[in-house]
Amino acid sequence: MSMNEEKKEFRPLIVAFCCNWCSYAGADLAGSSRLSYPADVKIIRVPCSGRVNPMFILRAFERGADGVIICGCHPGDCHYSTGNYYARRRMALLFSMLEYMGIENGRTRVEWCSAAEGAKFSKTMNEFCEKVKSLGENVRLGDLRCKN
Amino acid sequence: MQKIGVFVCHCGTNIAATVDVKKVVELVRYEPGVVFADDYMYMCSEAGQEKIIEAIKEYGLTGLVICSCSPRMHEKTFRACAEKAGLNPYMVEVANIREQCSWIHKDKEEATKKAVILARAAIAKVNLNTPLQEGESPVTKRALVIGGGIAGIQTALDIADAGYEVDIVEKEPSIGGRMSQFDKTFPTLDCASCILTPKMVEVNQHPNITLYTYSEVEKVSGYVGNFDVDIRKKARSVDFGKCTGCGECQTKGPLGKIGNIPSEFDRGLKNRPAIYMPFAQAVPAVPVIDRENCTYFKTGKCGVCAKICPSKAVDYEQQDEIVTVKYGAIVVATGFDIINLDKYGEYAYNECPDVITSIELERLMNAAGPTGGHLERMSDHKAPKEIVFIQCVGSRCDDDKGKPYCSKVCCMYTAKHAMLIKDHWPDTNITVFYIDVRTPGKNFDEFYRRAVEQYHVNYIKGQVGKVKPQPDGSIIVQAADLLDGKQINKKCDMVVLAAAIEPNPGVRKIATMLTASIDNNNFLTEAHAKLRPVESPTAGIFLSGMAQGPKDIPETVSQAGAAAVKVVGLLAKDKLKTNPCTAQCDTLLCNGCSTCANVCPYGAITYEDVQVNDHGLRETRRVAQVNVALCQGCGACTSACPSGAMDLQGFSNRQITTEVDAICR
Amino acid sequence: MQELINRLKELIADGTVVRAIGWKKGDMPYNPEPAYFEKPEDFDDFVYDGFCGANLSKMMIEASKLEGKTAVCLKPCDTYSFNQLIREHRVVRENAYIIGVACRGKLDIEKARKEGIKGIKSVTGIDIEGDGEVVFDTIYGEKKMAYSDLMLDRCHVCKGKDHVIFDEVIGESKDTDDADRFEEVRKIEKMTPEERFAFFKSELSKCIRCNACRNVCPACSCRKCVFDGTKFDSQQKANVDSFEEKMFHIIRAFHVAGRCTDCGECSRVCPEGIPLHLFNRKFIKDIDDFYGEFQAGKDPEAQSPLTDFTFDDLEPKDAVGRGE
Amino acid sequence: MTELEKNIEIIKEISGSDPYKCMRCGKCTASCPAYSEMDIKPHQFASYIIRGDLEELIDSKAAWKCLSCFACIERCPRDVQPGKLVDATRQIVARQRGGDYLQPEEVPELLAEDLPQQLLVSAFRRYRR
Repeated sequence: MSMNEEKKEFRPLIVAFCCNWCSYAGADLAGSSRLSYPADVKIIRVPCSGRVNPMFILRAFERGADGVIICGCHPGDCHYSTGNYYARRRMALLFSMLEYMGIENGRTRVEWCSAAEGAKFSKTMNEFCEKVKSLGENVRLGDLRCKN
Repeated sequence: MQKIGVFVCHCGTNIAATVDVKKVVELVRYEPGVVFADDYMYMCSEAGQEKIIEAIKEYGLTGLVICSCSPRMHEKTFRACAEKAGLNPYMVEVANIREQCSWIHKDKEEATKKAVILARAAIAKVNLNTPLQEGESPVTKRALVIGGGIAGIQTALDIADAGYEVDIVEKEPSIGGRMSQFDKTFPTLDCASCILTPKMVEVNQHPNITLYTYSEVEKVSGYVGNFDVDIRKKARSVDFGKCTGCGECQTKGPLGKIGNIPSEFDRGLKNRPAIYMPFAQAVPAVPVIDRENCTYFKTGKCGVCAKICPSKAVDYEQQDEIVTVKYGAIVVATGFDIINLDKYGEYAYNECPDVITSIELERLMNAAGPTGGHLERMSDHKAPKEIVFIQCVGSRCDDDKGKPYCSKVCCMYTAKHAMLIKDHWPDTNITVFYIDVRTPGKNFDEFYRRAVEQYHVNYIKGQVGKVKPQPDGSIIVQAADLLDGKQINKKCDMVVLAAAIEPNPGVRKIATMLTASIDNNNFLTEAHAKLRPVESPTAGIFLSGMAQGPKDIPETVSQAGAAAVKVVGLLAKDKLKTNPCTAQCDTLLCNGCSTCANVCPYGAITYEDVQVNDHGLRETRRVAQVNVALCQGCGACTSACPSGAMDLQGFSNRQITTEVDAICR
Repeated sequence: MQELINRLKELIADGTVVRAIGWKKGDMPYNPEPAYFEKPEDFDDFVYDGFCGANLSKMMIEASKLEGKTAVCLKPCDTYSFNQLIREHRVVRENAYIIGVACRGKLDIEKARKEGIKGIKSVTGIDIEGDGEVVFDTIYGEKKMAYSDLMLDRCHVCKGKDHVIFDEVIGESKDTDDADRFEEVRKIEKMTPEERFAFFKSELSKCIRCNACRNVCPACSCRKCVFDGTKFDSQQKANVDSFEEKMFHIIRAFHVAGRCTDCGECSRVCPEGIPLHLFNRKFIKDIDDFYGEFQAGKDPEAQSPLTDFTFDDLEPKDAVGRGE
Repeated sequence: MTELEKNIEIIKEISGSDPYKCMRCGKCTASCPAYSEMDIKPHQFASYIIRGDLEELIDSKAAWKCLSCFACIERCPRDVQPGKLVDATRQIVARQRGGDYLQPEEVPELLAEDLPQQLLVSAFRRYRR
């Protein structure tokens, strides 16, 4: 027991892509409402969830991220009308592929979060962190070696 | 190599209390590209900006990273500051260490560590920033107001008075909205139509205002300053040019003046004929034929109204017409309705005709209403002697039946109703069951106290549990007096429910067309809850009235004026600066596959055959071209492009990749 | 085959086309190569038999830029790729004269090797018209195999014997579809995550980044691949870490998702025998499941599922964990 | 955590309701058919639990006079559902007392399918006292 306690707690590295109009503003609202979530989450601002290229997600995993979450406006509310619809299809396919390759599906997530949903943003990040934490370090994505 | 200056803001203690600002400065000082790093109490202040300007000049900075509050707050400020010092404003990046760091973390070490990482990501990004130039787009000097209630009317009048053309689209046959249904208005008890009708007439006569009644917005495209809107003018079946508004058609139809269709305006308390004006003061004073209920349209027989019309204005052949108009700005003033009470069985609204909503009461007390202003029970047409008002019916509910918010106006209109009833019929007893009485506002609490002190209205704290209609026609209201600690079974003969208000259900569709964001309760979201309350986050879209949130008439009128000023401020400009963060195509990489054009929401991508010199290979290629005036910078094309030819300025693939790398370092 | 040669010569002779794209004999009887044919004597080496599996549609990208029309021999499945290339404006329809060539399934020499057939001197029974066994004359004597046992896996899940675009068809094709296209994908989906991971790890470990899959793929037609460009700092270089092959294959499959016709060339050419089609086919299956059945290249007018949407599309969270 | 705090947590857990959401509207009390018998009124349950006056709740008549009619649960606009708090209080008492009055195997025979389960369990607790 004491051994375990001394062992350093695993802190996941989580990259969050947030669209400028809804979810980044939602994150701001979470901030101004002092609704905390773990410091493990680092947000990258993008204009729209449709801007999130699958390359970015894989890049994050390549560089050691343990989880990647994409947040956008709710369907129907995209600032650019349709960006989140395309993002939704892209991510559905990409996540399904990662799962197919044996990657834990809890490491990827898409959440729609409006500018008014600071509480939801915070809750989502807490949940996602907890989930990724329970999955542990991202060994598989880092270790799907091409040379044995 | 960039020469980057990093400025870390304390924001008083907002940041400094949780982030070791000095440590952040020390740790980012040696990041690639950084030549200067410093901290200051308030970076956004005059003095803070002065510090930045000095550093730019002294160190010849080519890029800035400001570690402060959200870029949504002060990115503009710092960009302007950079520009003052001769630096391209787009060489500035903001690391959000307040909303995303100091405000949500408690552990100082952890927050400091995160602040450093966020700063590093911003520094890495600035290293790849390039100077961008804003473009210009023209402004169509005409505004559209969606909704012709008091909010839309006031907004339109204010814009029109400022000298700009404005169109109102109203889906009902007449403008006037909810306010035209009211009897009197609080807190001064003016008659609603006495103060509204002149405004309606003014709208109709104003040379700068065009009215589209019985019309709906069908399609919206374009962007701030340059919207293209399709308006469907539903067939009125009455020729506008010929109709004199004499009203003959409404009086001599198959059922005479009575009609057999529940009047929407009178909330179904009265009937109307199929050809009708919603109310006598309707603007325009031109009736419409409700084709769904018209005998002629249903059976092909009748045609009485056409025969009796003295000016031969009835036209059964009229078709819907779609007009496309260009606008520079759009105001949403779609107003409200009250919630459906089907889920509240305990209040017996659907069961008993003498349980009514407050809007129905307005009609029952209105001299032009179904009873000619005589308050009577709908069941037996007797005057009620004991009336119970129930507050918060569906408001402040955290269940799946009602709305979580306070509807704001019910406390005041209930006091108004109570006093008006007591004024006219002093022997009526009135009991109000309330949870809280909320009367903030000028002369508001005095107004409510008057109901208690002068009119002896009986206010009881305690929500009603059940409304039980009795076989003898009376109603028993079961409630508890929480302050006196007793349960009450109050016998009465009329119950008035203060049903929660909700945004007009049609607003969702309109918001989607406008790409204006909307909250969980279908109220339109403001660009900033405090500082930009009449603007939508979507540029060129403005908010007026209840569509934005519950409010009373004085507030609605103030907000309508504020929205008008914002619109005028936009229309007064000849050109708008356009966002330079637009997509760009690398013609050497482009395959010409059209994938990007398929996902572009603005039709900003076209294809052209161009001559290229690809490392010595000269050929003609079909490549994508971006119209920067149309491109809004969403970047959908960049993620659709398989070859990476499409990129977004300001959020380029390399910039985002490098941010990812910096965070995952 | 002779009818095909005669027709091609005729088309060149009467000026309909300037050249033809077909197959010529390779160094071994089982590896013919794609080639251009212009002069009558070029056709001496022309071959079209069961081993001519290569999808020639991609060659039309470059051929489209040449002066005059080019005749191109396309098998039924290749015509889907050609349609897709038309949709993407990568080939010029007017510059191609499409000869739909007959097909009764294409052969996989690896299948013979697995049966222990080595030292092959010549092969018979692989003609397009025939229907007998395949006979290998090897230095160890004569070996026989049923034609269907020697077929590429992809031919067992053939899209059909009809050409979806052509100017003329020569010969009669046969249906070879006798297996479930998504069987392999389903098998993997049913594995535990650990098993799936182990499977792909062992397969991708073989990748040598030779780019054969990319070069042969008719959908991978970018002038410059993102993995060769500088836009994502992802240009081909010594791998920083082991992740890059995996990233390459996921992204490659993703970039062709909704555009891949499932021609199977990637797996056919992979020198390491990695079943690369399993990535593409997974995307095809998901697209079918999520957004309705879609066959790229069937209709050049159809919108690709990734550039399309509906309001009620499946949420990404519901796209995963479906097997749980 | 004190015993008291623990019990309050247990009440929240059993009832699944959050007493802090109560806005003191009194709709539960207005609806209560056992009003006159209840020494602590339904709307007061939330405040008793917030204050930590658990002893008083346990010793109250109200905890056992509640008919489990569900009117308050049905009508509560804040999803506090005082009836569930009452039932959770009973359960605390039952747990404190320990011992089984009914063997689990006996239960199915006593079940009537059209009765809500919670009503049934509440009734068991109520009438065996």
